Amino acid sequence: MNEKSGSLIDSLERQGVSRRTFMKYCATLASLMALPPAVGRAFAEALAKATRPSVIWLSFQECTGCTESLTRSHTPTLESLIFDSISLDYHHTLQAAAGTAAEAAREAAMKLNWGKYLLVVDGSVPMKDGGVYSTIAGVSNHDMLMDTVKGAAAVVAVGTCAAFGGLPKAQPNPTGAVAISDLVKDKPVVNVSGCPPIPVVMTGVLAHFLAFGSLPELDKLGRPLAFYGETIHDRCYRRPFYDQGKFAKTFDDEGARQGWCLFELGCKGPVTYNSCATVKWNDGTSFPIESGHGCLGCSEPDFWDAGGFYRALSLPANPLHVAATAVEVGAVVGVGVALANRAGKSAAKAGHETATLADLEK
Amino acid sequence: MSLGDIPIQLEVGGLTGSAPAVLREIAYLLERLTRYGEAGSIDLHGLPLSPADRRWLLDQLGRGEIEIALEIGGGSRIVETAYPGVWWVAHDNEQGVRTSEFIEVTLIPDLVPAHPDDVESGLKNLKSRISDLS
Amino acid sequence: MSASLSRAVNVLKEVIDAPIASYFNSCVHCGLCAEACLFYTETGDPKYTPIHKLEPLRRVYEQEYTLLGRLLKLVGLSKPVSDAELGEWQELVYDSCTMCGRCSMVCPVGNDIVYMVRKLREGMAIAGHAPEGVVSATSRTIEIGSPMGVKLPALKAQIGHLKTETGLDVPLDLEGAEYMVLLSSMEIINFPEYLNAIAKIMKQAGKTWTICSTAFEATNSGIQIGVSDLARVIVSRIVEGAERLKVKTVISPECGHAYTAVRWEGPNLIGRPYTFKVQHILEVLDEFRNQGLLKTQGFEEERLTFHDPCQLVRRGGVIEQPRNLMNMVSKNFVETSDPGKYNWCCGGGGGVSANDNAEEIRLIAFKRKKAQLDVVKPDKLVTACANCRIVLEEGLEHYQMDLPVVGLTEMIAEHLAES
Amino acid sequence: MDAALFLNWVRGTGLQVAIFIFLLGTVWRLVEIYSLGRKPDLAERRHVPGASGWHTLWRRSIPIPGMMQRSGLTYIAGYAFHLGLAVVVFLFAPHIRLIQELTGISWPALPSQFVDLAAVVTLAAMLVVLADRIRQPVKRFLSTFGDWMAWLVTFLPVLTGYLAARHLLLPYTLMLSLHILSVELLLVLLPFTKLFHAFTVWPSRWFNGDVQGKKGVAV
Repeated sequence: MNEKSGSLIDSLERQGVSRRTFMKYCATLASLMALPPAVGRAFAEALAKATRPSVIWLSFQECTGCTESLTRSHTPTLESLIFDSISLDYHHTLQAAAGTAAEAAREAAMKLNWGKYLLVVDGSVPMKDGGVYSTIAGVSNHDMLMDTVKGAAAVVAVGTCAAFGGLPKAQPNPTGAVAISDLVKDKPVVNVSGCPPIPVVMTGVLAHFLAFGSLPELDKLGRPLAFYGETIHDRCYRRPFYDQGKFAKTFDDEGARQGWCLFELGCKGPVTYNSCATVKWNDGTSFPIESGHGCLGCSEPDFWDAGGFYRALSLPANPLHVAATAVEVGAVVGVGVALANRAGKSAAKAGHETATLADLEK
Repeated sequence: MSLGDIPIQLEVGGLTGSAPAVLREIAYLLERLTRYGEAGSIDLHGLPLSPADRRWLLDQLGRGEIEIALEIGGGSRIVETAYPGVWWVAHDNEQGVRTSEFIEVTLIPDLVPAHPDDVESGLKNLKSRISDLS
Repeated sequence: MSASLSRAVNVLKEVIDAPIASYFNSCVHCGLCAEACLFYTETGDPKYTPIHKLEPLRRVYEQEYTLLGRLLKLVGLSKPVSDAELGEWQELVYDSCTMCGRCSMVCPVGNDIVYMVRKLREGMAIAGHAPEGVVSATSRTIEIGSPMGVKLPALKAQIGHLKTETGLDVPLDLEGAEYMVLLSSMEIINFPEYLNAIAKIMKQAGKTWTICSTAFEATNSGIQIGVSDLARVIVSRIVEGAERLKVKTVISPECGHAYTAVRWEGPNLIGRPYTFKVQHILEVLDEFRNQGLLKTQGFEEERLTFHDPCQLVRRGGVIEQPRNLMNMVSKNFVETSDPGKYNWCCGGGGGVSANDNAEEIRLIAFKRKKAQLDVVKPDKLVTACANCRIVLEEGLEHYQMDLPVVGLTEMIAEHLAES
Repeated sequence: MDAALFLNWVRGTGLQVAIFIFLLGTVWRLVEIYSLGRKPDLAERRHVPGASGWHTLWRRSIPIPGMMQRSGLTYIAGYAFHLGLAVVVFLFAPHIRLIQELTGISWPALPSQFVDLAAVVTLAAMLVVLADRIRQPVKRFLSTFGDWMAWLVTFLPVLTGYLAARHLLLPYTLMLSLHILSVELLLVLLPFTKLFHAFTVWPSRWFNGDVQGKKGVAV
C-alpha cells in the first residue's frame, strides 16, 4: 500500500490491464457520470496519467455495510482495481495494523500528505453526552473527525449515516447523531448517500478527484449530480405502468406478477434521487424494484422516518396522533369562550332594565 | 429451479416515441463529421429507451460491413451500421451484463486503433523476440 | 356609547342564542333569501336582501360571543355597532320587513331569518329606532288598551248595536264560558260584521262564549315593534282575563300577528304554559265543521280566492282549515300561485301598515300580490286577517283594481243554515 | 426545498398542523356556538306529520315552488358543485384509501373516469358560481373578502387534485404536494370562515324546522 510511484495506467498495466480495457472502463464510467462524450475522452486521458492519492478512512456510527458494498465485488473488476490502487492509509476493517500502531499510521499519513489527502467517512457522529456513544482509542468520533479533517483536501461522506445521519439519527435519535456536513464547514464535503451507496458512485467521485483534481458537480444536498440528478422513478422501467395508472395492490396480486408499478405498495421512487435504476446492483444484475420491491428511499435524508416503507407516498405519515390533543385543546378553548359567553349573557340579563314606553321615544 | 424459470416480465410498453429523435441526432452528427471531421457519440444509457425502442432503432440502422468483437474486461462489440461512419458500440462486464452502450459517429471508433505507447512497447517486445531468434 | 345604545346592545346580548349563532355561521351569502322577499323582488334593490337587514345583530353576535370577533373588536378591525348605524337600519328592519318569514322558508342552509329580525327589533326599539307610527300604536295599546284607541264603551256600543239589529246577545264577562273571544280593533271599528258572525255561529253551535271586558283586544303592537317587556304587559291582560273567567279556550280573531302573539309567543313571554287553550277562529270553525256543529247552506257563485295571512298560515300553522271552510261555501274557489305556507305577504304585516315611512314601499311591494291576482282574476278576495284586509283594500284601490275583500268568518256566517 | 422534501413536509408536519388546527377550531367553534343554548318553547305544540327539525334536515335541500324559476342557476350550480365535491372527496379511490388508513373505514370507490368527470363538473360549476357572484347584484352586494377566499380555498384542492391525478402542468410529486397543501389551507380556514357551514348547516336546518314544526308548519 505504500507504492506511490508512477501513474495509474502504469500501475494498472503492471497488473495486466490493457489500455483498451481501461478506455472501455472510462467510457462506461463517463457514461454513468453523464459526462459529455468529449469530456469523457479527456477524462480517460487525465485518469490514465493520475497519481495515487492518500486516503484516510474513518468509520463512526455505522454497520460496515458501506465498506462491504464498496469492496465486495464478485470478481475483481477495474473498479476494485482502481479502488485498490489508492493509498488507503487508514481503514479499520481493511488495515492490518491494530491498536496504537494503527493510530500512528493515521498520524503519519496525515503528516506526510498534509493538505492533500482525501478523508472518507462512513457513519454518523454522536453528539449527545459529550459523544461518549462511539469512541476509537478513547477519542470521541467528533474529536477524531475534527482532528483528521484539518489536513484533508476534501471529505467524502459515504453512506446515508455519514451524509445525513441515517439510521442512528432516526427518531428518537438516542445518541444525538449528526451528519458529517453538520460538523465540517470549512472543507468541501461530498455526500455519497445510500444505504449502502452504489459502489461505482464512490469510484466515480474518486476518479473525478484523480482525473481533474476537483470534486464533481453536486446537488443541493451535496451529492454528485451525475448520480443523484434524477429520481429512481424518472428512470424506472415500470414507469409506463405508473403513467397508465396500473398499480400492484399487494405483493402477490396479478398486478405484481405483471410487473406493474409499486407506488401503492409504498415505493419511494418518485422522491428518491439515486441511480439504482440505471447502474443497478450486484454487477448490474438488477435493483430493488426489478426484484419486485418498492424503493425505500435510502439515499434521502430521514428516510427511516418518512412514514413507513409500505405506505403509498400519497398517504400522510401519521396525522391523527395529534387528534386527541387537538380535540382537547379545542374543547378547552370552546368551554372557555362558552363560560365567558355565559357570564356575558348573565350580565346582560342582570343589567336588563324593563322597557317602558318612554324608552321607545328617541 | 433456475432463475430463468421465474416468469418475470420485464418488457413493458411499446414504442415511446424517443427512438426517431435518436435517428435525427445521428443524422446531425454525421453532418458534422462530414463537414468538420468532428466525431460525436450518443450515450444510449442516458436515454429513456424502452426495449422496443432499442429494437426499432437497431432495425432502422441495419447492419454494415464490419463487426469487431473485443475481449477487454468482458466482451465488447463494435458493429458498423448500414450507414458508414455510424457504429453501435456495446460493452458488457465480466458477467455478461451490459454496462454501457453508445452510438459512435466517427470514421473509426477510438477503441480500435492501437495506442502509440502500446505500439512502441509492442515494437520493443517484437524486437526482443527477434533478438531471441538469433 | 349613549345610554340607549348600550341598553340596546345589552338587550341584543340577552336575546342572542344558539340558533342565531348557528344561523350566522351558516350563511354562505348565496342571496336566495332576496328572491323570497317581496321588497327585493319588487324593487330589485340588493339592500333589501333579508340577511343583510341583520347586519347589526351579526356584528353584536360576533363581537360579544365569538373569540375571534372579540379579538377583532379589540384590535379595532371590527367596528362596534353605532347609534347612527342602527338609525340607518330602521328602514331595513321595520319599513321593508313584514316579518312574513318567507326568507326563512327558502334559506338553503336553514337560517330562520325572521326569527332573527324579531330579535333585532328588541334592540332597535330600545335604541329608539322604531318608526313613529309603530311606537304610537304601541303606546295606545299599552295606555288605552288598543292600537287604534278603542275603549270598552265603543265595544259596548257595537254590542248594543248588534242586539238591536239582530237580536243576538254578546255575553260580557261570562265566567265559566267555553270560549273567550278576542277582537282586533279593526274588527270593532272597521269590520263589525265579524262580531255579528261570531254570535251567529256560536248560537248555531250551541257553545257558551264570552268577551272579557278587560281583555277584548287581541292585537299586540309589542310583538310588532319587538319589545317583549311591552308585549308581555299586553298579553298578560288576556291571560289574566281568561284565567279569571275560567274559560277553556281563547279564540284569536281574524288578525295574523295577534295569533302569533297570543298563541306562540304568549306562554314564553309570561314564562309559563297557559292553563287554557288558544285557537284561531278558523281552527274553531273547522273543528265545528268536523263535529257537524257548523251547518251552511248555499254556495258563493263568484270566483273566489284566498289570501293567506302570513302569521296565520306560514308562521301559525293554520293552513288546511281556511281551505276546508272555503270549499264549504264555494264551488269556484281557486288558489293563487304559491298558496298556503308559500304565500306572498300583502306587504303590510309586522307593523308596516302602521308605519307612515313605509307607505310608499308598501305599495310598491303590493305589486307582488297584484301580479298574483292578475293571473287568477277572482271576483272576490277572501282573507282571515283584518290587517291584511285593510292593506289589500288600500293596495287594490291604489292600483285601481275593483275587487271586494271579505273576511272568511263573516262569509261563513252569511251561509249559516237557518235553524 | 426540493419536491421530495416539500412532499414530505406537506404529508408530515404540514398535514399534522392542519389537522390539529382543523380539529381544534371545529371543536372550539362548535362549543362556542351551541353552548349559547336556547330557551325552551312553552307554547303548546301542534303535531303535524312531517313538521319537525329532522324533516327539515333533508327537506331544505329541495327548493320551494317558484324558486327554481327565479334562481335556477344558484340551485343547479350549487347542487353540481356540492355533489361533485362529495363524489370527488369521498368516492375517489386514493381518498378512500387515505380515510381507510386513518380510520379503518372504507367503502367502494367510483371508477376514476367518473371521478374525473365529477371533478370537471365541480370545477365548471364553481366557475359558474364565481361568475354569478360577480355578475348578480345581490350576490355581489353581499360578498365580502371571506366569500372570495372561501371560493378560492375550495377551488384550489379540486383543481390541483385534478391536475395531479391527470399528471398535468407540473411534475406529479410537486402537484400532489400542492394538492395536499391546498387541502391543508382549506382545513385550517374551514372552522373560521363561512366554510364552517359544512357543520352548522345541519343544526341550523334543525332549529328552523323545529321552531316551525312546533307550529305545525313543515318547512
